[in-house]
Parts: sequence; C-alpha cells; structure tokens
Amino acid sequence: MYNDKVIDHFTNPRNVGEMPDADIVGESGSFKCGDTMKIYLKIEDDKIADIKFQTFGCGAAIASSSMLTEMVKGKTLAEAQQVTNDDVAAELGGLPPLKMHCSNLAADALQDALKRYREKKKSVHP
Amino acid sequence: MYNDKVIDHFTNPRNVGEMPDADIVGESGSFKCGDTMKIYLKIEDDKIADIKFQTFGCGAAIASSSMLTEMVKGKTLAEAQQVTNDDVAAELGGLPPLKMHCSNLAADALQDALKRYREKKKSVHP
Amino acid sequence: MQKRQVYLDHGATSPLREEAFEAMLPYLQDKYGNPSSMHSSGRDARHAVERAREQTALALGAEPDEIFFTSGGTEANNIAIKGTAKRTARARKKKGHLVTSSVEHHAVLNVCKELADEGFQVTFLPVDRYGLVSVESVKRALTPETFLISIMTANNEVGTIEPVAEIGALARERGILFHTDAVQAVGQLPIDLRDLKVDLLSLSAHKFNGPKGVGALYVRRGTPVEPLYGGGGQERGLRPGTENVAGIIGLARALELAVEELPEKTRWLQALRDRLIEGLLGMGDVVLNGHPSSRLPGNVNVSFNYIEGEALLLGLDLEGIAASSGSACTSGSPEPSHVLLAMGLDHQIARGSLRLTLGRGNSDADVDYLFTVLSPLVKRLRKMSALYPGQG
Amino acid sequence: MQKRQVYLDHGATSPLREEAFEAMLPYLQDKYGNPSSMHSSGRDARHAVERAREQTALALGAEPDEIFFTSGGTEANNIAIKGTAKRTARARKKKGHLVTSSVEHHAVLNVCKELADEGFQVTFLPVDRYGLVSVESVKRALTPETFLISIMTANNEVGTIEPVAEIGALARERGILFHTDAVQAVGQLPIDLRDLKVDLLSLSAHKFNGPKGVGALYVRRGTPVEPLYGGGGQERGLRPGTENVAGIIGLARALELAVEELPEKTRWLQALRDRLIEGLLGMGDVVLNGHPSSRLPGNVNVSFNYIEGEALLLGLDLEGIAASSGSACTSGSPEPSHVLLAMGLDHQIARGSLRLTLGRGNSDADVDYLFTVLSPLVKRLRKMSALYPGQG
Ligand SMILES: Cc1ncc(COP(=O)(O)O)c(C=O)c1O
Ligand SMILES: Cc1ncc(COP(=O)(O)O)c(C=O)c1O
Repeated sequence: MYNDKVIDHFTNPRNVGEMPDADIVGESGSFKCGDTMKIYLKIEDDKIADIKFQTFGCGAAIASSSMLTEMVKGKTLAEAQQVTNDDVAAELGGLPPLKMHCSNLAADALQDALKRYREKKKSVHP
Repeated sequence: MYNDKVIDHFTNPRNVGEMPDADIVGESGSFKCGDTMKIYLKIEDDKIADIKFQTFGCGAAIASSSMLTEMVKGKTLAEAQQVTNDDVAAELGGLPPLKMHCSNLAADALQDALKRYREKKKSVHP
Repeated sequence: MQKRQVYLDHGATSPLREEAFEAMLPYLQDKYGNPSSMHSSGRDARHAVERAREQTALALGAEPDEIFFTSGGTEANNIAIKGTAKRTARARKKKGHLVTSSVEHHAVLNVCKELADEGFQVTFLPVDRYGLVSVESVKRALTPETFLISIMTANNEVGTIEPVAEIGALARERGILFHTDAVQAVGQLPIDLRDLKVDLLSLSAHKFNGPKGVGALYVRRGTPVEPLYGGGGQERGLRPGTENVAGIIGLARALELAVEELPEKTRWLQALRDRLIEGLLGMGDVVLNGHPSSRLPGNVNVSFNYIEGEALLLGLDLEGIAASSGSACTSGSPEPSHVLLAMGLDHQIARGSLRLTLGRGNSDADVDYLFTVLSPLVKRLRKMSALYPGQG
Repeated sequence: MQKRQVYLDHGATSPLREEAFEAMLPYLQDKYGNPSSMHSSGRDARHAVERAREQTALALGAEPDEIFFTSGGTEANNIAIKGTAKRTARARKKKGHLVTSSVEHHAVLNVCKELADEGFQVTFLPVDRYGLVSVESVKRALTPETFLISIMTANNEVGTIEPVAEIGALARERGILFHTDAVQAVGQLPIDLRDLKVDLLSLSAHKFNGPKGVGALYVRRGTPVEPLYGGGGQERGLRPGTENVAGIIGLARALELAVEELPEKTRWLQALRDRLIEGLLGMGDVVLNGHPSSRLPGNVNVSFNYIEGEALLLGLDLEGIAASSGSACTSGSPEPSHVLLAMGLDHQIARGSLRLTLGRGNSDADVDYLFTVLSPLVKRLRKMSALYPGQG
C-alpha cells in the first residue's frame, strides 16, 4: 500500500517530539476525523533553524509530518511558505489515492505556524 | 437418477413392437407434451395371452411401458384392471419425483385397451 | 473395464483447465487474505484481484475499471438489466421500456418477465427459424421510452450468433443502452469491446474452462447502473461481499488463455463440428436446429424425428457420452425448450433435440465414438416409438 | 530471514482448512459436471451438492430443504431481508416495518437503509456501551406493521453476542419473521436451529475456514421469501445460477468440522483470548470494546488512547502481524466504525481501536510475539502523538 519511503518516515520519523523553547507553534487537524498535528519551529535569521512535530493520525499522516519537517528544515520562511500538501506527497513518492487527504495536515500545520509567526512579529514591531 | 431396474427396462425393454393381429389396441398420451404409447393385447379366456407396446417418450416412459407389459402378461382382465400407475412405478423400484408423471401413460394405455375391449364385447354380444 | 467417457456438453459447463487451477491454488492455500484488509496478506489478495481485473479487461478490449466480478453469468445478467432499470426508473421517475428476444437464457428472460410484472414495458422479439433476431425488428420495437436493449451474443441451445454489432450500432445511434449476454460467446468468438458498441456484457468463467461460481459484468464507463445488493462496498459498490479471490484469478487466467488460443481453437473446433453435423444429418430424419453458418464453433443441435430427447440422452449416458437436450423431460417442465419453440419447431421435433457442444479436449475419436453409439441407439428408439411410421 | 507471520484477523477471513480444500479438489479437477445436467457427470455434481446440503443442515440442526447456498454472507443477508420485504409488500399490498440494530454489518445496514429509501419503515435500534441490543427495545419498536426483525448473532467488530434466543422467542410470539446475520457466529458459537426461534440465518464459509465466495441462507420451512434474481431455477429458484460446486462442498466440510470441534476449540480460544485481553489492558490507557463476557471466543477489541488505529496496524504489519481496526483510515471513509460510535465511544477512542481475532492455528506463541511487538510500538506512537499528555 505504502511505498518504502513512506514506511521509512513512519518507522523512523525525523524530528519527532516537543520543543519547549519553540519560537512558534502551529497546529492543524480535522475535528471531524480527529487527526491532529502540532509543529514547533525555532526561527533564526528568517530561517527554520529547528523543527519538531507531534501527530495523532494514520501512517500517511505521520510520514507526511516527518517528510515535511525534513523538507523545510534550514529553509527560509519565504521558501517554506511555498510548500504545499502536494509537494509533501510528491516528495514521499506518492500516497494511495484514499490517503491523499491524510497528508494535508502536515503543510497545513506549517502554514498555520508561519501565519502565527507573521502575526506575532507584527504585534511586536508595530 | 434412475435405478438399475429402470435402466434395465429402458435398455432391454420387454414386449416391444407392433402386433398386427391384436384383439385390441389401447392408446395414451398427452398431446401437450407429446408422450404417446400404444399397447396391443391378445386376449384368450379373459386372460392377456400376449402384449406389445410402442412408446414415444423419455426413459421413464419407456421403462414404465416395458414394466407394465411384464406385470400384466398372463393376468386375467379383472386382475389387469386393478393395475395403477403407482403400481408400475413401485414395481420399477421407484422413479425420480419429477418423472412420476412420465410413468402415467403405461397404465393409462392399458386401461384404455381394456375399456375398448369391454365396449367391443358389448357391441358384439348385446 | 473403465467405460470410455466422452464429454460433449461444454455448453453446460466445461472442465477447469490446468493452468487456471494452478493459478488459483495459492489463493486456496496460503494466500488467504481478505482483499479489504490493509495488512500485507490482504494487500496481496487485493493485488491479485486487481491484476485479474487487468487481465480480464485486456482480453476483452476493456479498461480495468469497466470490469466487475460477480458470482456468475446469472448475477451479471441480473445486475445489468435490473441495475439499469432501477437507475433509469429513478432518474426518469417512470418505468420505461426494454427490448429483448424470446430466445434469451432464463437469466435474462425471467428478469425481463419480472420487470414486466413490476410495470416496465417489455418487448420480447420473435426470431426466425434459425433463432436469429433481426435488426429491423429491434428498430421497429424502439419507442421514446426504450432505455435498454438486451440481446445475447450467441444462443446457448442452438448456437446461433446474433447480430450484436449491428444492434449495438443502432442502440448507440439512438442513445439506448445495450446489454449482451455473452456467456456462451466469450472464449468462443472474438470479442473486442473497443469496436463493439456494447454498454454491458455478461460472462461466466465455467463456460471457458474457468471455475464455477464466478463471472463478470463489463460496464462501459459512464453507463448508469445501480447495485442490487447492499453491503461493504466491494467491486466499487456494484457487487459487495468478500471477493471469491481464487475464483476471480481462475476466471482471468482461463479467459486470457481462451482468447490467446481462440484463432487456432476455432479452426479445429469448427472442423470437428462440421464433421459431426454432416454425420448426424446422414442418419436420416434428422434436422439441424439453429443457423447453418452463423453459429458457435462448438455447437451442434439436431432433432431426431420420432424420438424423445431424454431417452437419447439416457442411451448416450449409459455408454459414457455426456450431452444435453431441449426435451421437456430433462428440465422437469411441461414444455420443451422455449428456444426451439420460439424458432417455430413443433413440439415433437423440439422434444427430439440433442445438443452436442464440443470444446477443449474433444477429438475426432470422440466424434467417431459418438457415431458408433448413436446409430444403433437411434434405430432402437425409433423402432420402439409409437410415432415411427417406417415399421411393420 | 523470513519474518514471523502471525495472523490475528480471522474475523476478516480465515485460511481454508486442509480438509475442506481436499474435499473441494476433485470438483476443481475431474468432477466438473453441471449439477443441472442429467448425464452421469452432472448427477455426480448434483449428488455432491445435495450431500453438502445435508451436512450443512445437520451441522445447524436444520432440514436439508431449509438450506440455500449463496455466493456469501452479503448475498444471504440481502436475500433474507429484501426477499421477505418484497414478498410481504406484495402480499399485504403495502410497505411494512422492520426492526434492525445500529451495529449490524453493512450487508444488513445498507440493505435496510435502501428499503427505508424505498418507503419501508425501518427502526435502527440503539445499543448500550457494550454493543448489546436490548430485548425490551426490540419489543417497544414493534408495530402492527412489523414483518421482520433482523439482529445479528454476534458483532463482527467487537464480538458482542446479541440475545437472539430471546428476540427470536419474542418474534415468534408476535408472528413476526426473525432473521439473524450469523456470519461471525457460525463455527464460533453453538447454533441449533431446532431450539433457536430463527426464521432466516445467514452464514459465510470463509469465516470458518471454508472458501471465499460461498455462503448459505437458512430459511425455515414456510417462511415467505422471494428470490431477488431471475434465472434457471437453481437452489429451488431462490438463488439461480450454476452452482459453485467446489465452494459448496468446501463450505459443508469446513462447517461440519467446525461444529464438531467447537467445544474443544471454544475452550482454548477463550483462554487465549482472555490472556490477550489481560495483557493488553495491562499496557495502560487501554479500554476493552465490546462486552466483557457475552463475547465471541476469538474476538478482542481494544482502544489505545492517543493513538490512531491505522498507524498501529501499519506498525504491526511491518512486523508480520495481521490485525484490523475500526479506524476511519482503514476504510477510507471519513467516519470511524459505525459500531464503535453507536456504542457511544468518542471519535478519538473509536479511531484508536485494534481488533485482534483469534482462530484456528493461533497459539500462545503468537500472543507472546504480539506483546513483544506491540509494547514498544504503542510507546513510540504515543510519544509521537499530538494528543498524548504524558510527555515533556
Ligand atoms: C447464455 C447464458 N446466459 C447465462 C447463463 C448463466 O450462467 P451461470 O449459470 O454461470 O450463472 C448461461 C449458462 O448457464 C448461459 O448459457
Ligand atoms: C457479520 C457479518 N455479516 C456479513 C458479512 C459479509 O460476508 P461476505 O463478505 O462473505 O459476503 C460479514 C463479513 O464480511 C460479517 O462479518
């Protein structure tokens, strides 16, 4: 069902865990189906210096979360803002059609974090 | 489907054929399904001295015809008159339920012959 | 001594071929997963079913998503006809009209009769003396309410091949759905759904050396058809229920091989058939039922005057020959074959019919043996017959 | 190194047992006749099918003429429910009322929903937190229009055994038909139709180590039910189509053995199940779904808090363990199991469910292996979970 890369990210997810000193935390999830993801970013010089995630969800959701963190770690915020759900699925080498929506939470959580970060900055430097 | 006795009467039917000098000929058959039997009797001293049959019909019909002729050959007319379709089927050791009606033509043809014989005698000795 | 066994009833069912059996074996043994399970043994089964779907599609010139596995030809016919009737009635909010023939298999005929009882308009087209439906008669039967034409590709009793290409073209032109019961045709006639204008096509594995209890319905993309059963969504909802995995794999393998071998098989089968027909007609007072040329390569159907078919079958069976008949007495019904009657045969001739259907494994020696047994049998039965004029 | 394979998904499907396979073999090889053919190879097949019917009847405490073979449990359920609905609607000239539960398999639930769409009155009874239907609630639901009650014998997801004896007695008292989907129960629970007041009962061979794609419907004599398919009259008209001869024989043999071995099997299965449940509950933050005692001997269903079921399945699968889940992500639907939701579980707990169904061939070693794999997996997934409170 899942390809080797997905299985690898599910079995050995990169950047798992909490980050107590995160600069910003993003969240995504559907209250309906209950998938939930938290993403923690450490930002230095407008770059993602460190990143962690926590996910409640299926294999595809976990693998997508892991994949995403790997994709954007070290990227500038501008670059990270371009990353879409399709990019994550593509980088994983594809997901089963029925599972595509499960990968959505990853990019969604990142975008949520970036948006909050922009808002936070705005309120700090008005 | 058929037992050995039925198969034997089908394969080696007794008393098959025409009888040009028959004292009386009986017939039975359904015009609907087309089964037809002719029975030829030679009668001496109120007994069935000889008997022959011809049948167009399925295996059960042929075997019943043969069985019947064997059952009544040598019998008195009074005895022959008692023979029913069920007797023929029983004497054959049974027939498949769906085939029971196929055996009906045998006793029917005999009874037809006996009836004709009585009528003929009536008209000869009024 | 073991009696010689000659199977001349491939139209009723055919032996499962070795290759199909071997393809099935793993799925009857250790590959037992449920295709709906997400673990690896389930995925193996799913993969095998989907591969079988591709093979089936390829063999018919269809796309995999146009193939729906069923439990046989009967179910495929029922889904095709009732499933489109249900859907059309719902969409148009009235019961429409469908056209079929009077020589269809009971799995079409009885479905259409039931729909007629439920208030659908149904035309049962007559056939000519060869069992042919005319395209003209189909055309004349069409009304603005007609939503479906269902005409078989080839007849199971007399082997007559119907003009489905022309009927399909007509249906397409008029925007009417066309279903064909190809249960007897698949594996015996070339069928390419890229050319044929058919929307729904039924097949059954056991007629082409596949297993019994599995079939398929081809549904052209976009054809409006509703499932008849509720359940777990298998076969994309059209036929729910845990898949007969081994059966499906056997179907696909048998079909693949049948189609591959078709040109070669048609040649020898037709030659054997023609030799058989010639020999039978030479016996005298014998008529060929069905079309002389537009006929399945393996089908022979003759009537022996003055003889009842079941008696013939019984005589043949006692000598190890398996055949079939349109005789009423083989079906337990009061009427002989509806097909032979629709062709205008009288009762007696219809009851004297003998169907010999040749297939994989038959040879000239089988035909020789048949003649050896049949000649004296026919003589004996005629002599015994109350109808035979040539005696005394 | 070959990974250890542990199959804990017998509720989804079970391996075909050797004895059933061997009984089927001749009918996949040289005994290929069509049971409707009158020649000897047809009669052999007919005989085998009728013998299988007798075996099946005997195993259930039924009469042979009360057994109708189908293509599986889904078809049996459809015929039972739609077939009685159709017949009753025709006889009473109106669409009546039927009672079912909200935890039925989709092959009952979706049929009832379709009937509701068609204008029948349908009551979907709620269940308690264990998945139990109460006899009282059935009684309260009955109206003068009720013609059918359909309640499963045991639930496929959580293993809860429903009070079918009591419901049957109630139905009989009120002159209402009672159907039970016993697909999960047959071969796992003792069933004797001489005692049980059931009019229609569905079963499916692949759930008790028989082949896939074959099942049966028990129809008590005199029960008014109509066929859903038109065709050639097989299964006394209730399910036409050439019989899946090998499948039917496999079903009967597997059932015969399952019933014979039931007392012995129940003992060890229950012991294994209880050990498994105990171990799982010991892992902490785990709840048992389904009834603690009125439960199928092979069924375990637990929910792991903070974990999604599909992720669990995937982790187990990677270590060769086959299981299933009520997670939405295993079904591709947006909602987790309707059964768990009907029992009142919240979404998150429902999504964290793991079903382990034990059966023939499982052993203590399998359970040990499961624990070895599951403990670290649960820890890992919890640590990863956005919902897990016990971290940091
Ligand atoms: C033309 C035709 N249609 C349908 C069927 C039904 O197929 P099955 O018996 O496999 O359901 C048959 C064979 O019995 C057939 O010959
Ligand atoms: C309770 C129950 N009913 C019905 C079915 C359907 O049986 P089948 O898939 O064999 O048609 C199943 C299994 O899938 C089941 O568990």
